Amino acid sequence: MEKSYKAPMGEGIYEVNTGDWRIQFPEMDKTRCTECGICLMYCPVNSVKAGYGEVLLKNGNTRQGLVYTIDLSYCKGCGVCAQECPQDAITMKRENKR
Amino acid sequence: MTVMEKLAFKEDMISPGISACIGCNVELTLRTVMKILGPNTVFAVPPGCMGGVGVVGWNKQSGAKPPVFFPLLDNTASMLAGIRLGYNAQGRTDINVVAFAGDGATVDAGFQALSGAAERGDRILYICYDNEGYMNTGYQRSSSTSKWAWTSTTPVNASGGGGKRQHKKDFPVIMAMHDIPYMATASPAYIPDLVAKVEKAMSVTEGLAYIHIYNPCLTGWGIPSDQSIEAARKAVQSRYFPLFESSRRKIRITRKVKEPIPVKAYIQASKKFRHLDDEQIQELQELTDERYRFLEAMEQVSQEG
Amino acid sequence: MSTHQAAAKSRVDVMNGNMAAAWGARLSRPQVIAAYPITPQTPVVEYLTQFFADQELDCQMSEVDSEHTAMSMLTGASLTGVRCYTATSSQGLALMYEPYFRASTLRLPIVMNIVNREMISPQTVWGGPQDSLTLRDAGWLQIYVEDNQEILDTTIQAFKIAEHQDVLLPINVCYDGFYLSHMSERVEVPSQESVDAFLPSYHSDHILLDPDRPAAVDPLTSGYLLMEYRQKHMAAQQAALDVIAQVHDEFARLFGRDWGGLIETYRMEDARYALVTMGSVTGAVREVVDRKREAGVPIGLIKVRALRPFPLQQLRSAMSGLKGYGVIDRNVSFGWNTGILFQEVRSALCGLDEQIPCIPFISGLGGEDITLDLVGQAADAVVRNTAMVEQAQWLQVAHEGR
Amino acid sequence: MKEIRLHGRGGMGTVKASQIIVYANVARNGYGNSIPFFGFERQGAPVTAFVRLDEKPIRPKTQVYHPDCVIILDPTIQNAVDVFHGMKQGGICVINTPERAEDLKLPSVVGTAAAVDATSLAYSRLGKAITNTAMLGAFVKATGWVDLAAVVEKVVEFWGKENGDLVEEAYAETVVHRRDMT
Repeated sequence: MEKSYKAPMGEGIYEVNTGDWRIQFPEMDKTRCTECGICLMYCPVNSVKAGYGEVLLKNGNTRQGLVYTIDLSYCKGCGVCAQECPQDAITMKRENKR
Repeated sequence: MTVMEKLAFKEDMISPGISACIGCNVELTLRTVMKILGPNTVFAVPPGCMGGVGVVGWNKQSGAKPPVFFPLLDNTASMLAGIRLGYNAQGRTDINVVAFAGDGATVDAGFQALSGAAERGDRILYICYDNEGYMNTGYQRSSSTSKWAWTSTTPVNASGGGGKRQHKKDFPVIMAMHDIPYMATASPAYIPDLVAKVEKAMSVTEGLAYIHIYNPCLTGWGIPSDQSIEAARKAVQSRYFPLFESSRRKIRITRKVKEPIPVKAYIQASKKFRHLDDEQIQELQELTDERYRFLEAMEQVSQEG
Repeated sequence: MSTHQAAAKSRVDVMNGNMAAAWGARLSRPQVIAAYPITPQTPVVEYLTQFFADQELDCQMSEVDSEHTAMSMLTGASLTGVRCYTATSSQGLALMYEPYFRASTLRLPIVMNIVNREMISPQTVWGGPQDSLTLRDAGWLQIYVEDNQEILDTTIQAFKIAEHQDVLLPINVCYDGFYLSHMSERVEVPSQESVDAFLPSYHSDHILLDPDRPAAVDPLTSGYLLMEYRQKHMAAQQAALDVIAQVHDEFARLFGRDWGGLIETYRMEDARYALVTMGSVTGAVREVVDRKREAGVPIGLIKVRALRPFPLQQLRSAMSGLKGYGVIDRNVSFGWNTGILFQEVRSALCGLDEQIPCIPFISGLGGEDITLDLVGQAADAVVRNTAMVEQAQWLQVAHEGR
Repeated sequence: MKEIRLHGRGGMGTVKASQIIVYANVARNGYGNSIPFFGFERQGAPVTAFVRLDEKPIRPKTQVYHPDCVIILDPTIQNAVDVFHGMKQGGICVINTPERAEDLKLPSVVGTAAAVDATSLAYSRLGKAITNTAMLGAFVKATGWVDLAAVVEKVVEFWGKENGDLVEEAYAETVVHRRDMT
């Protein structure tokens, strides 16, 4: 049952399924990605996630560091990540669910 | 923790799905700031874009994880000051008491409340996201709107005349001149700088800290969504919106722009300036140069003092 | 504590109404005070800041930039669950309108004395409850008092009424500017100990901003839910009828002073006529009622203390069967050509079977004196009258060339 | 019930004097109210205050229209205000004047005249012409309605011993003249 309040209060998280807004989506090309994190830094909706893992270096070696992936759940498809990526490792693709 | 680790691993304090416009850099700014502030925070979101998109919530649900509320358009600072007093009365001094307010609620209707809180030294952290007008309600002008800009209340006629007839209020300097312990400007294009400034502001224990963030509005200004960060960046690169900070009137430019791009290169990104002729653009260039010179002079005075 | 004990611990002093209000606030131990001075309320702020400077008042004190800020600050403070107090007058209340309304719709039990003063124009600083009466529908409780002792006693009661779990609404204790605010008279000041025994500390859990219990305050809300909150708010106003009476009775038992609760009736037991009043004029009406009684006129007095909530049933039962009444208003209701209290009383009496002849009087605007002579004229007119008079009769002394 | 009206000028402490009369009556377990006439108080402008004293609670909060006693803190105030307006027949007039009480030209309504040169007394003792405390001494002498000791105690509390002494000195100096009412 819905909670009853004497005064206007809100508890629990209200969310909009903004993933449905998307008409294009970002696709990350890991062969170009240097795991710099710019995409995470600028993603307005926090759709870029990070975890520790092996980062492939240009010389073929690897190092431990942050690796980035895109979670499209709430991605609105703005294209900021693709625009800001210094390696041009992200491209915007037409959303095929529409 | 590195900045990237903070951004990657600090909890997102805002609902994962809010109705901000696609690409909105205010949404980015809010999520970033709130990650740094963390859960021991009470924050005010007055009527404006972030209130409108659901950050305070809908019906009986909240749009954020920490306590959040709507102040009135014009009393954000005074409500927060009261919240601080309420916590003081209970001996709870570690809570961040924060405003995340648009320019309308800050430089126009809320100015008296903010100025009063600054003068009294009320211990609050006030963040203004400046998108140069009442962008939530259809792009009406504010005193923070740039000169000559189109807004729905400073319209442009068929022959290209019109636009706002007055210059943008130089609000960061006005706040610095309140002698508050911390004042900074910031930009969503310079996230590490923004994070550092929020952290400095959080550490202020005596008085009010103020951060003024310049957020180009994609919908209201006519900017493609993927240019969200680039537009903000050009405002800084052109010196139109300089990044600086001030503590008790000591001013320091935190990002010196040695070789600025022309203001024209910045304003070309926005449709709201599309009708400007060369003379008007030149006027904006001169104002920009003048304000930057003023800032440099202030910085120099501060260093001498 | 018994009445005897409480009375024994009080002290007798002489003070003006503003000092009585400041003492009422001080004894109630507010945790946050934010106030801005305005004539004739200014001394309240001066007294409280002096108490604070003398370390006799343990609270958070803020000397704010306006009344708008004062009420906004208390709205914020109250949302953290602490007891809050302020006072204002007239234009200050008008400036406060926006956060004033909201303090009630957020259900915040803030206590505010209103030192009643006219609204300009013409330019004036003198008395009249036009300021607070105009805001009677902003959701606050409003009680109007008659003398300085009643200011002090009711201000203490106000906290207990406002913070009652069935009420949780802000409250105004209103008193006439200058006539009470600047009039000095004998006042008994209860001991801190006896007030502490009467008034428990405030704990909020109906609305709260607390990182340990995260929640949003005032999300955007659709109409159906707004209607739900309004219904609850109105129910709380109605519940306050009982609470005001209960708290009043408890206070009377403990401190030995009885102000009548929602309304006070004076010599109404066998009265055929009545004068209805509010505020400081009431004392003069008592005097006139006594004189008329000596002359054999069966007239009594009804003093309305609670204007919000409106004591509908109490008025009906007090006034049923009367042959006539008059209402003395120190204010106007534009568009009705009467005072505001008259409209309220007449509406209440619509529920009676009979129509009682009545006269709306307007007197004492802008701090003009409502003299015993004028009240006497009103009494005489009520006794003579047999009609439902709908146009205000203006009572004033001649002022040729003043 | 006794009703008193005080006439002075802004800066003389007229309103404060009216409050002290009430204090003194409350000190003997009586009641009283003191009501300043609600004008803008400015230095030198005429100021009026009203006092009621009784043994039981006082209900009217109105101005006093028919005083039993008028206290005139500054003799020149008579040029600006009709200080005897509405006075009760046989009332008491307490006046600050260098003239002798029996020589005063007063309307026939006045039954008792009490005179003291409060300005000179205040000036020599305080170095300024603030006459309210001296006139309180004169008022007590003329009426006997409140106790001198209670007045002195309050005056000392507000303004110190010098003013308290002034009350007593003025009390001693005041000449009370009961007028032939034929």
